[in-house]
Amino acid sequence: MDVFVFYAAAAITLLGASMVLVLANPLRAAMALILSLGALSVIYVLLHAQFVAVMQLLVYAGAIIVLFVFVIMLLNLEDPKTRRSWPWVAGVFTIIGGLSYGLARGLMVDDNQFITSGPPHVNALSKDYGTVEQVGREIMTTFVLPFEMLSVLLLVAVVGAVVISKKRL
Amino acid sequence: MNISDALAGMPQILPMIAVIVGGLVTMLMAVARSHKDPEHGQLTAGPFVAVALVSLVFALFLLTQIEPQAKAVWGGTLAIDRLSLVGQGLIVVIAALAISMGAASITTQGIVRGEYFALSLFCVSGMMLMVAATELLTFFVGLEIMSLAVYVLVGFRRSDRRSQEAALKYFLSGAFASAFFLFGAAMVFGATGTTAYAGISTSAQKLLSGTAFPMQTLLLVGATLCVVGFAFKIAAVPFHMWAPDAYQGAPTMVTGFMAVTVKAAAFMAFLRFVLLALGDGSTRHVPWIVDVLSLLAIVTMTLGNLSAVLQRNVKRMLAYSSIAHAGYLLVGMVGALERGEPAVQGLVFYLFVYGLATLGAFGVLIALERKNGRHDEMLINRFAGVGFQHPALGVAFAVFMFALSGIPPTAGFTGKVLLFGPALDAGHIGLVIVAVLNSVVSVYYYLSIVVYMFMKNPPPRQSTEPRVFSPWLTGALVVTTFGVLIVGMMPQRWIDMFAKLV
Amino acid sequence: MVPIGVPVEHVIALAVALFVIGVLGVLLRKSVIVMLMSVELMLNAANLLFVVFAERWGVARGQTISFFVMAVAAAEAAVGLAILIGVFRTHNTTDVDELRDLLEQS
Amino acid sequence: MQLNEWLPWLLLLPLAGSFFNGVLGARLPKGLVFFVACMPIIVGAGISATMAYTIFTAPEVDKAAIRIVYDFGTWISAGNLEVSGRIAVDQLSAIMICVITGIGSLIHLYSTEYMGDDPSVHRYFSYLNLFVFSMLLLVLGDNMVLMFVGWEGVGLCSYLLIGFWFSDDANASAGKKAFIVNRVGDFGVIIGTLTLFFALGTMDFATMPGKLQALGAAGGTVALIAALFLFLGATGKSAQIPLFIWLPDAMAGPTPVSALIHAATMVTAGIYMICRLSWLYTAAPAALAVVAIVGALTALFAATMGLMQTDIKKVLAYSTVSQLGFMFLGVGVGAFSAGFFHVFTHAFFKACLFLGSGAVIYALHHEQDIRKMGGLWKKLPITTWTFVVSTFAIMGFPGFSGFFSKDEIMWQAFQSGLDGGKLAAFPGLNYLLFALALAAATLTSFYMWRVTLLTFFSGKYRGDQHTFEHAKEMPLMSLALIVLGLGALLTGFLNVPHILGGHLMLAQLLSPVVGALPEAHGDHHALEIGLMAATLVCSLGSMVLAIRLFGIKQEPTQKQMTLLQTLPGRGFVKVLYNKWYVDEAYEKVIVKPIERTSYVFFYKLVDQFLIDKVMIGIFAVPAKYGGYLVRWIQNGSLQRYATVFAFGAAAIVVWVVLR
Repeated sequence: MDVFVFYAAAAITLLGASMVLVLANPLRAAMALILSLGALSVIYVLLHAQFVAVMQLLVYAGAIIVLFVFVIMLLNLEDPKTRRSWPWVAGVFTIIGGLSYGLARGLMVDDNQFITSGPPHVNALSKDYGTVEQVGREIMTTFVLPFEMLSVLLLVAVVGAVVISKKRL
Repeated sequence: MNISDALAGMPQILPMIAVIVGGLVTMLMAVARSHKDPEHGQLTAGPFVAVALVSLVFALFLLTQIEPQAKAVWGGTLAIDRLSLVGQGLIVVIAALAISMGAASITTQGIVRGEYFALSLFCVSGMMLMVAATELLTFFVGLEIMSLAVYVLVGFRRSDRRSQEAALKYFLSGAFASAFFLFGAAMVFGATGTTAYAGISTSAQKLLSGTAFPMQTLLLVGATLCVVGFAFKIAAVPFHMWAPDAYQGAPTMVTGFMAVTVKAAAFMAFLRFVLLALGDGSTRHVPWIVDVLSLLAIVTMTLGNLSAVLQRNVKRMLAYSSIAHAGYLLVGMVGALERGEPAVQGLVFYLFVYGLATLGAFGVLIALERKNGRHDEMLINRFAGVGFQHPALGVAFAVFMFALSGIPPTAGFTGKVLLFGPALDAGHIGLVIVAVLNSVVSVYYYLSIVVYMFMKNPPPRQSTEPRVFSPWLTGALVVTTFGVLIVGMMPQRWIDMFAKLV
Repeated sequence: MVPIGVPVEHVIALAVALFVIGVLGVLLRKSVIVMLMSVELMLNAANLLFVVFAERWGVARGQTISFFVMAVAAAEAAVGLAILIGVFRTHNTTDVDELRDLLEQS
Repeated sequence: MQLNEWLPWLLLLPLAGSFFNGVLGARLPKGLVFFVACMPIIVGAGISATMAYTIFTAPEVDKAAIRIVYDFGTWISAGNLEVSGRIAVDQLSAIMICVITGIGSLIHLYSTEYMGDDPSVHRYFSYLNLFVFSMLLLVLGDNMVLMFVGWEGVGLCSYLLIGFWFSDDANASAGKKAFIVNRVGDFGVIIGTLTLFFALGTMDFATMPGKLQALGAAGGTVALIAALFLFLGATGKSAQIPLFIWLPDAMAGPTPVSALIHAATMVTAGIYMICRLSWLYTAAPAALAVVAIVGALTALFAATMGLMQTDIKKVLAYSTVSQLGFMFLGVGVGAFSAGFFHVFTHAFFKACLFLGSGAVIYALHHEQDIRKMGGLWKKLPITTWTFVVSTFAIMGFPGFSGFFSKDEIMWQAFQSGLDGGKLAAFPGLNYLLFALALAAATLTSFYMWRVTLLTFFSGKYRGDQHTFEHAKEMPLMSLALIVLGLGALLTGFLNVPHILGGHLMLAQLLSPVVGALPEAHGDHHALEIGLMAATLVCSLGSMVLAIRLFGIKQEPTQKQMTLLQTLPGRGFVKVLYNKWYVDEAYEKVIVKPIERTSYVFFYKLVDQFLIDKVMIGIFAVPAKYGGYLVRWIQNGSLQRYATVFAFGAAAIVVWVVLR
C-alpha cells in the first residue's frame, strides 16, 4: 500500500514539476508547483517525516506560492515568449528521464549498502522518529545556533525586500 | 546539550552578537531618520558609520579575548579554533574599512537609506558564522545571510537599471548555485550520515579506504557539488560569470565591499571545508580534490587575466582581477592541501593583502565618483591625468596596483612568495609557472591604469560636479595604503599573526 | 517502525529528476518568475534527498535540515521577488532576455 | 661606531631623501631640494669608499673571508621559507657600491643644473634617490629575495624616470615598454629563484654553493635550469638579445638618467647577478656557453645598429647594448672578473659620454640630431675633450681604460677554447666568439668616432647660428665631466695584464668571490700580444676611416652630407660624382649591407616583428581570440551564464567520478 502510494505521489510530483517547465502562463506554473510540492509532502509522510510534511504544506503552499501568485497578479505577468512544440517537450522529458535514472544508477547507492553493513538503526526507526518533538529537540539543542541565526536571515530578507521593492522611500 | 550549555557557549558568539546588535541599532536609526526628507539625500552618514565601526571594533576586541580551543562548541556547529578566530577578525577588519569607504557615497549615489549599514552588518555576521561553522547546515545559514544581504546591497540604487539588473543576475545565479551546494550537501549527508565536518572527515576516511560500505561515489559527487558551490562564491571559472556584471552594476562602494569580504569569507569557509571535512587538517582523504583545485586555479587565473586585459571599464577590470586572484588563491589552497600549516598561513596572509589592496583600489574609485554621477561608467579614460589633479589618490592607486601585480616592496610581493612557495615545495611546478606567468600578464592591465593616471593629460572638459569625499574615506584610504606598504616591508609580525592556524 | 519498502535508488532518481527539471527550468524559461519557481524545485529535490537519507540512517538530522531549508527558501523567495519587482520598476519586463545592459562590450 | 653600523645608513639616507623630496619637495625652495637629494649620495660615497678601503686593505689572511655585514633581522619566516634581512659588503659589492654612489653623486650634481629648470624637479630627484636606494639594495642584499626586491625596484624607478616627461605619449609608452619587457625577464628570475629555493632549500648567497655541491650529479641539471632562467632575467635587465629593444627607447628619459641607469648601473645588474652566482654558472658550462654566445652576438648586432643612428643618444644607447654584450661575453667564458672589470671601466667612460651628450643637448636647447651639429669644440671645450678621451677609452686605445678591460675579455674569449679553458668542451666556439668580438670592436671604433667628429668637429656648426652663439658650459656639469673623464683615462690601470707588466690587481681582489681567472695551459704570451695587436690595428683602422670620412677641420663634402641626410633608409640619392672612393666603399661595403641587415632585418624583424608583433602578440593575440570567447560567453544573458555553470559542474562531476 505504502509503496503504491509512493509511486503515485512520485508520479504526481514529476507531473507537476514538468508542468512548471512547460506551462506558458506563470500563474498556471505556480499552480503546477503547488501540485508538485503537495505530492512531495505525501512522500515525506511515507518517509516518516510527518513534521516536515506539515511544514512543507504550510511554508510552501501557505507562504511561498502565495507570495509568487501575489507577485504574478501584482505585475500582471505573462510569458508570451515561451514557444514549444510537443515533440520538443517529449524530447526534453526523455532526456530528463534517462538522465535522472542514469545519474541515480551512477551513484551506485542501493539499500543493501544501508542494510548489510550500514548504520545501526536501519531496520528499526525509533518510536518518535519524525515527530515534532524529535525534530524540535534537535532544533533547540544541536542546531540552536543556526536556528537563532535564521532570525537574522529572515530579518535581512524583510529589510531587504522592503528597501528594494517598497514603492515610495 | 541543554540551556545551560548554550549559556556557557555565549561568550564564544559574543562577537557575532555585537555585530548583529550594531546592525539592529543602525536599522532603528534608519527608521527614525526616514521622516527627514530622504528624497533629497539629507542623510548624514557619520552616526551610522560611527555605530557600525564601534560594533565592529568591539567585535574585534571580543575576538581577541576568546581563548581558542580545538573542540567545536554549540553542539558541534561552531569552531572557535584559531582559524575561525583569525578568519572572523580578518573579515571584521576588512568590513570595517569597506563600510568606512562607503560612507562617502551614501548620500550621493542615489542611496539615501541607512539600511545600507544595517544590511552590511548583518552580512558581516553571516560571514562570521560561515567562517566559524564546522557543520554544513550552519555554514549554509551563514552563507544565505551573507548572500541575501549582498543581493539587496547590489540592487541598492533603486532607480538605476544596471543596479537592478546586476542584483537580479547575481540573485538568480546565486540561488542556482546554492541549490547545487545543497544538493551536494544532501549527498554528503547520505554517504556519511552526518553534516558535521569532523564526522564527515572520519566517515570519508573509512569510506575511501574501502573498509566500510562502498558509497564513495555518493560522497565524491556530493563533495564535488559542494566545491562547485564554494567556487561560485569565490568567483572561480567557470562559475564566475555573475562577477563582472554584478561588479559593474553594483554601486561602487558595494562592489568594494563584496569584492573583498565575500571572497575572504567564502575562501576561509572553503579552506575549512577542504581541510577539515575532506581531510583532517594535515592529510587529505580525498585525493581528487587537488586535481580539481589545480584545474580550477589554472583556468581561473588564465581566463581572468586575459579578460581583464580587454577591459576599458575599470570596475569590470577589477572584477576580472578579483577572478584572477581567486585563481592565485586556489594555487595557495592546493599548497595548503599538500603542505598544511605554512601554506594555510600564506593563504590567509594573501587574503589579507588582497583585501587591503582591492579595497583601496575601490576606495580610490569611490573618491573619483562625482555627485549624482549615477551613470559614471568609470572608463579608463576617466583616469587620464588623475595623478596630477589628485596626487595622493594617484600614488595610492599606483601602490594598490603594484600590490595586486605583486611588485616589491608592496605586500603583494611577499604575499605571492608565501602563496606560491608551498605549492612549489609540494612539486606543483607547472601550476606555479602558470601562476607566475599570469602575474606577469596581469602587470599589463594594472600598469595601464597607472599610465593613464600619470602619463596622460586630462581631457579638457571635466564635469564640475563636486567629488565625493569624506573623512571616513580618507581615513580608510590612508590605512589601506600604508597597510599595503608596511605589511610588505615588515611582514613578519603579520605573518606570525596568521601562524598555527590548523 | 520500519523504513518504507521503496528502494532508495528510486527515491534518489525522483530527487535527481526534480533537480534536473529545476535546472532546465532555469536554463530554458524566459520568465524570471518561473526561473525562481524552478530554483524552488531544485531546493525541494535537495530536501527530498535529506529526508530519505535521514530515514535510511535513522537519524532526525536530515529532517531538521529540510526544515531549515524551507525557511531559507522562504527568505530567498521574498528577496528574489522583491528584486524582481525592482527590476520590473526599471525595465517594465521580467523577460530575462531583455536584461542585457551589462555584458562584455566589444 | 663599528663600520658595519654605517651600512644601514647607506640604504636609509637615499630612501629618506626620496621620501622627503617626494612628499614635501613641491613646497620647498629648489636649493633645499638639491641639497636633500645630493647629500645622501655624497655621504654614501664616503661610506662606500671607507668600506672598500677596509676590505681591500685587509690583512692577507683575512682577505678571503672578509665581509661587512649588517642584519636587520629575519624579514620573512614562514614554514621552511626563511628570508633574512641581511645586507653585506664583500669585494664584489664594495666595487659596485663605490660605482653607484660615486658616479651617482656626480650625476646628481650634474642634474641640479641639467634639470634645474624643470617644474617638477623634486619628483625627478625623488625617483633618482629611490633608484640609488634600490640599486644599493640589489647589490647589498645577501639573499636572492632581497636582490630581487632591488631588481624590481630599479626597474620601477627606470620606468618612472623614462616616463618622466610624460606629456609626450611616446615617452609614456617607452616607459611602459621598458617595464613590460623587463617583467618578461623578471619571470625568468622568479622561476630561476624558485628553482634554486626548491632544489637547495635556501636563498642565502653564503650557503647556496655548498648545498649545490651536496646535490652531486643532480646539481648540474638544477644549475643549468636555474642559470638559464636567471639569464633570461639578465637579458631583460641588461638589454641583451632578445629583450634588448627597450633600451634605445628608454633614451626618451632625461640624459642624466640615461647616464646613471641605462649606462653605468642598472643595466649592469645582469652581469652583477651572474658574477654573484658565478658558482652556479661554473657548475653549468652549457649555460655559460649560451651567455657567451648571446653576449657576443649582441655586441656585434648592437654595434651595427649604432652605425646608422643620427640621434646622439641613440648612438650611445646602441653602444651601451654592444658594450654590455662584451661584458656578457666576458662572464660567459668564465672570466667573471674580466667581465666585471669592463662593467667598472664602462661605467666611467659611458657615463662621461652620456653626460657629454647631455651637455651638448643642454647647450643646444634640446637638439639631438648629429647632422645639425659640428664644430662645437670651440664653444664646449671641456665637453669636447672629455668626450674625446672617453671615445679613446671605448675604442680601446692603448693606455685608456677600455683598452685593458676589452682586451682582457677578448683574450679570455679566445683562450676559453684552448686546452684547459672553460669552453674547451665546445671546440671552435672560441674562434667564433673572438671573431664576433673583433668585428664589434672594429665597428665600435668607427661609429664612436663618427659621432664624436660629427658632433664636435667636422668643420663648422651646421645648425642654427643663433643657438650656436649662445651655447655654453655649466660649472657643475663640467666638473662631473672632468672627474669621469679622468676615470675613463685612469681606471684601466687597476687591472693591467701580466704581459704588460701588471699583475691583474682587480682580478686578484675579486677572486674570493668569483674565483680566479681561468688560465689556459701552456705559454701563450706571443699569441696574446698578437691578438691584442690585431684588435688594435682594426680599431685604429676604422678610426682613421672615420676621420677620413667626416674630417676634423674640414667639413664633410656635400656628397657625404647627402649620404648623412638620407641615412635612415629613405633610399639613396643617385650619386653623380665619386670624389672619394671611400664614400662608395662606405656606402657599398658598409652602409648598404648594414642598412639591409641592421635596418631592414633588425628594425623590421626584431623591433617591428619580434617586439611589436610577437611580444605584444603574447598579450594581444590570446587577448583577441580570448576576447571573442569571453564576449561570446559573457553576452549578458543570464541563462547562458547558468548554462555554463551547469555544464561546468557536470563536467567536473563526471571527471571526478570517472577518474
